[in-house]
Amino acid sequence: MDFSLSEEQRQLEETVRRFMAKDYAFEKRRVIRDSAEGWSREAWQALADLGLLALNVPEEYGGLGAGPVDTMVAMNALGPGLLLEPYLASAVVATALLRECPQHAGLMEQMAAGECIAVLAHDEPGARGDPGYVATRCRPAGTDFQIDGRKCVVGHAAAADWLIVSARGEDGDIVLFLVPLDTPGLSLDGYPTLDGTRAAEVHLTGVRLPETARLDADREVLGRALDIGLAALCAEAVGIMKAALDATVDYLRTRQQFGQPIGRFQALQHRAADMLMHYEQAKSMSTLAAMRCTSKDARERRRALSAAKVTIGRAACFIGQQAVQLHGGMGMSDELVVSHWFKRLTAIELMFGDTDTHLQQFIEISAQS
Amino acid sequence: MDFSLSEEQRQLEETVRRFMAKDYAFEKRRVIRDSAEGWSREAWQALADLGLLALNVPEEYGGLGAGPVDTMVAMNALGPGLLLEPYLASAVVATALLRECPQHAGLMEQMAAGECIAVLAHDEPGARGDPGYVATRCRPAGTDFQIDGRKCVVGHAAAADWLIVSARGEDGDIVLFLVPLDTPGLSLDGYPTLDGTRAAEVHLTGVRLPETARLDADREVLGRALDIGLAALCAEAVGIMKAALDATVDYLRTRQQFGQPIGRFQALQHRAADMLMHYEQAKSMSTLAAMRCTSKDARERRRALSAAKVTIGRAACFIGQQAVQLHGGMGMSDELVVSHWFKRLTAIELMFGDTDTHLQQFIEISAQS
Amino acid sequence: MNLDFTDAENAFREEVRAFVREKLPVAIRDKVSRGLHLTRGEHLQWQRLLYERGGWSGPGWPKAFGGPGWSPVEQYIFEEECALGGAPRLIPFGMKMVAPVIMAFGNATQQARFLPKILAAEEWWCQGYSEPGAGSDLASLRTRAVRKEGRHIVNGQKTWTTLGQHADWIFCLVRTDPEAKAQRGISFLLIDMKSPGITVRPIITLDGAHEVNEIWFEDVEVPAAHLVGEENKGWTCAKFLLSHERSNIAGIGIAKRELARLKHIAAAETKRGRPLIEDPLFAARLAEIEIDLMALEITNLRVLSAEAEKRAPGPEASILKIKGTELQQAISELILQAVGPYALPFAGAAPGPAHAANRAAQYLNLRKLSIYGGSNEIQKNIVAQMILEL
Amino acid sequence: MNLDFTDAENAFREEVRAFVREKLPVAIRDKVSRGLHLTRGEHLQWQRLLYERGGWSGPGWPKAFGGPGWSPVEQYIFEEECALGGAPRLIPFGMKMVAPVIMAFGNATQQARFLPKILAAEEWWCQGYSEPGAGSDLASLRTRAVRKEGRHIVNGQKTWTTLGQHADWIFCLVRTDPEAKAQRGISFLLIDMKSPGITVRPIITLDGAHEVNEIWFEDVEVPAAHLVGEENKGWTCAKFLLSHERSNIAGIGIAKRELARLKHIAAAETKRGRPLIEDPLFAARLAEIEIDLMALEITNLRVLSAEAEKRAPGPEASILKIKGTELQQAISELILQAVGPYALPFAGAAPGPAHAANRAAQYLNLRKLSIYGGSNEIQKNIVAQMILEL
Repeated sequence: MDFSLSEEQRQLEETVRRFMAKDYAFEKRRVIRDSAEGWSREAWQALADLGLLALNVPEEYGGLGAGPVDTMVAMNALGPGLLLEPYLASAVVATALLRECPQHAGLMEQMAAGECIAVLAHDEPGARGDPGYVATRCRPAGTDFQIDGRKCVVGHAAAADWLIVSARGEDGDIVLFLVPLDTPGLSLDGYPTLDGTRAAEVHLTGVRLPETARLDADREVLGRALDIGLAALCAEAVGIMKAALDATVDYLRTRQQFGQPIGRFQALQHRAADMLMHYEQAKSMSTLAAMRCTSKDARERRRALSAAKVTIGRAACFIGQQAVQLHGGMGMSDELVVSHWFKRLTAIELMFGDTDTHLQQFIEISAQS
Repeated sequence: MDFSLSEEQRQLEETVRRFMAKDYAFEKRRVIRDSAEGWSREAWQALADLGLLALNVPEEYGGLGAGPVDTMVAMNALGPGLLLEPYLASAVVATALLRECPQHAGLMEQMAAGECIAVLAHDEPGARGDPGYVATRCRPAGTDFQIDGRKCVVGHAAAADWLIVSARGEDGDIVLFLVPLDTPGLSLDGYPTLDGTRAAEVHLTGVRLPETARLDADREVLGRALDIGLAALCAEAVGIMKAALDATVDYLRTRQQFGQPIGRFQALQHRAADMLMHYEQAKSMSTLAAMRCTSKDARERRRALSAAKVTIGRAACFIGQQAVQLHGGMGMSDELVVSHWFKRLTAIELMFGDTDTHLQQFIEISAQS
Repeated sequence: MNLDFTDAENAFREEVRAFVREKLPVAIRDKVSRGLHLTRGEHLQWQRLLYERGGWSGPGWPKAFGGPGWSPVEQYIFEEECALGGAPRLIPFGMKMVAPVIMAFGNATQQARFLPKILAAEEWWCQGYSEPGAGSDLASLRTRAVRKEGRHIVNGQKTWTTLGQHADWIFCLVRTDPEAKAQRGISFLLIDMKSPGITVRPIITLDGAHEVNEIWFEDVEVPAAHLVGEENKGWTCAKFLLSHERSNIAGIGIAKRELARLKHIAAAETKRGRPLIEDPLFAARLAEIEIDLMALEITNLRVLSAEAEKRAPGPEASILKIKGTELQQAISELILQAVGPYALPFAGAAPGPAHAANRAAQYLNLRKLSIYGGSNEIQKNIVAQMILEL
Repeated sequence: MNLDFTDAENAFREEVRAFVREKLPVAIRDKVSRGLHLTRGEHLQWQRLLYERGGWSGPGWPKAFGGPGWSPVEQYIFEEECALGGAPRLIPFGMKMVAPVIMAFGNATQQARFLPKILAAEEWWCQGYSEPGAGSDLASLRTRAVRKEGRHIVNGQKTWTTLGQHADWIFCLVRTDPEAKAQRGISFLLIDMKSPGITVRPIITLDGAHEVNEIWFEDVEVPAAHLVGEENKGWTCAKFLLSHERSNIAGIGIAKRELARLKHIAAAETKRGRPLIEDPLFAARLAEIEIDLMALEITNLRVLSAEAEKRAPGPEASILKIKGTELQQAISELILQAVGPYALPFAGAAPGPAHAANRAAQYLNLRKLSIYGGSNEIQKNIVAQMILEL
């Protein structure tokens, strides 16, 4: 039993923290958010230069070959700065998928260098967090494949050079394709999302792809990558919760009403204590998620991850809402970062399956023996 | 819209309140509880003399012909004294049943006079609040009926002169029988329950009953009587909750810690406010239950009653637990009435179907259109 | 005891319902149903329609001032039917806040000058209570007014001023005696928003809306005639106002409408191939809210009924505020869950089903309910101290 | 970072598990499993068996005093395995409370006199902290001791003294300087329960049990040798004790055992002809508790691990106390719901299934968890003030 970080992990944490504080301050983020693209190639390149994009790339492909605990550390430290760039989507999820497909080592190397971005386009209307729900169809068309379907709320789709698209083959299996963004028949309908990032509906109409576009990855590989992504998302949430908790406690210490800091009022003290307890439980489960997300025992893995998402979803909701509540009117203002943390936490609750979805998954997995 | 009580209802309330305060004080109740029988014939007679046992008996049978609002008023005022006698069982539920069976007018008159007690023996192991669950069998045996089965946790069974036993006939319908307690084949296995009252397992083995013992009542009539009982139970709970809330607020005002009344601590103030809000919501739903429990529209009636039981179950749990919690160690003591209120509220939660059972019933009834 | 409305009340309900159905402009109803903010013109349009119906724009107003002279129960029915029919919430600052103060404390000139234009929706009012340093703790406010040649010269800052950008007038609590402590030395002023020295700065909230403002006062001159009540006795007006703004505070009508919306969405959305509303866990969460709302409706009617009998209305309104806002927030949260990932598109984007559009913004916006109008924590203090006497 | 126990720790766990399986008397295991109270003899029997195994009756004791010298993680594993194996909770008053105080503040004579008999389960200790007027607010205690001819004469009353009816000794906080304020002027005394002038009066609790007592002191003479630490400096001992009693405060092992019981009951009970555990709503309530317990186990291990590295243990224990007791209470509440109407029979009656017997009494009894050992409200104060520095 050892909960301490290694020296390397501590350095990683410090590196990310320093970068976010120095080069990704809240006002700078606002400028990036309001830009036409909604993200910054410059910031992305900076992340690459720091080696962060290579974190999850295996050493044999020129990466750092780090593990999920390192990812946890990085996501934790990235969280409070509310990064608008597709770190989770490209450097975690897509990388986790591609590293199981050796034929795409070259792409991973480009991604690690910040030269290109890949994003998984998997969710569909009606999926509601069920990773097995895929209605997009794939059928042979000569030596090619033809893909038809729709992917919804694909985060950072417009920022990507490649989409990794899931489709259901004629045999009912899920297959994955690497699709360049400029492929004929592929169109994006982009929009901002509540956390300040961008997403898009992805329409695939008669998209033709060669056999080489098909990834050597099945539903299992996809599931593992999503689980790694979920663990990383949990870690991001924990980082944000900590920041929101700290800011709230700080506000309680300084804001005066009725002649004293409002943090002297016992009801608010107890609320802050409840926030802390939610945070500690969430941190514990994020740690468990990181340790288990690469477990070969699928039952143990899925059970830990669903439990983690439930805990983190609850905590995110409570801490987000209470951070706003305890900041009073200030918590409602767009000017303070606290409302942006709240919005990202709200988005996280709805991503990768919501709290009730994972509660039910936990029940079902637990019932299997 | 009128939430006020009539002059008669106010008098009824005052009568009951005065009786409980004067003749049924907590120490007196303890003596009754610890007696061999666990209830007092003298107190029962006093209730009869006050006319309370005649409340629900129709005027044509010599009763007062009162309605469910009067019953609510009476139960409300009886609640805090934690009456050990079978008022709800005999004077409300059994009376509500029998008054739909004109052939038993004589029995009702005796009950109104306090001369005999009747109690419904309906619940069975496995029923879990489903009033339609009856495994006790009834089959013709010559001109008689033979009854075999088991009824569980029948409150006040040993105090009763008559049991009203439900059984399932060979055609699958539920039938009701009036069974003298000394009928051969009927045996009781009695015990105390957590609220200080007595109950029994009722075993029916080859019980033979004449045709005349069969009540002219079907499942519908039974359901209506149970609904009237449930509304009365809700009113009792509301009366207890009010007492527990008042006692707790009083304790908060007087108990000193850290140099001031503990009621000055904001966290405890807010807890007391939460208790009050639970109480007000419970009182509202108890009122609705009383107004709707005799409604001919079964859907409206069942929906209101299930909603009431959910609200009252939640409130009973919160107010009961918090009354103990805020009394600290004193709340755990058998000596103070507060722990006895808590125990009765706990018992009420488990009776007539628990909170989740009624939540699910509410969902099902609401889904019917 | 009787839980049913009287025949007269039911007839009144039908009358209101018919009016809303016939007169509420479709464009406004549609915006309300989509959770969008109305323009100034749309708000005024609806208020004028109500005004023309016989002073319905002032549901709480006595006939003496041109109102309909409704009982509390009639006001309740009116507001419920407006909400259920998809009408916008009446902007309370003129009609429910400053008007009762002018009726109770204003002189005849003030009543004649201001009340008719409020009722006729000719002048828009906003509220100058909160300050950066004085939110829940109003007594610590610092905007000051100095008397000079028959005028008050006002300097200071108000904040969280809802829809102040539309306002013609603002009513303000200002400190007129800097020596006096806490609630003493405060006066109640009516200030023309066109006065030189007033600056309105928008505050953008987390949902991206411009609903609240900062108002800055720099040597703003206010004629003495616009002081309501006595100088330095403004706290009397303030307390009076705070108790009056609380009618219909539970928002039962709005909660019912939004609950119906939630059911509609949950019936349309699917989970594992079945309507979401049939998912046992979701159905339970929904039923818990529905039951709580049933209870609150009766609790609200009980309070109204006590009010109608001239028994204490007062602090019970805090219970209605807490429970009512919690319910509205809980419904908006469950709507978010029901919509699922299509709740993420923001700022007008609507790539998903129509019912998904704008739901996240609404959820975010409604967090204000437990903060404004006296935070729910303050309301619990009131319940504990005023009702339970702790 | 590594969430797995080391091989050595796993081997240790197996060792404890085997010991409990082999040595725990069946009669005791059975009573624990039925939620019944043990006799004095049964408690001592189990403690002696542990003692004979190599001082395991003092899991937190260093080797120097005859204990096993375990690390915090080993102590955690030991207590978890004892709980899972159905062993009774070790009575903490001697072993976890007074002993660490005597080790830290007692003189050699006191250590030699008292510690061996605590470890060997030859003397039973109880706690004299709470008084009728001093519950959470210990500093206001009024039991006084006057020094006279080399002895302390003690007068006053202690209350909520758990299992005081079994005790040979009581450790007491008493006021030795009536002039001093609050925590000053308090001393820590060891008092022989056979001393003339001591009266033990049972307090019957809501579950019908005799678990706590009032202890009255009337001119009780205590030899000067039984003062621990300096006179009037007892608060130092008291604070030290309060922090030491908090090891294993989360009760993870007990919660796991009771959760398993809950699942067992829910699998045996039926609802609408299906096992209750398959009812979606019940399953959700159970899963919520199970997940919270998973999280708390890791939180507990995180705190232990920080403790082992000599980083702050302290106020984090309050989080474990709050969450741990809430979970145990939630489990007992869900057990009550699972059992259904057969939870009503009381006072030993068991007409229903065996798993139903005594569950209501246990639910009632466990309400104490959020009250004693510093109420959960006090714990939240500690979290807010000591951890969050509010």
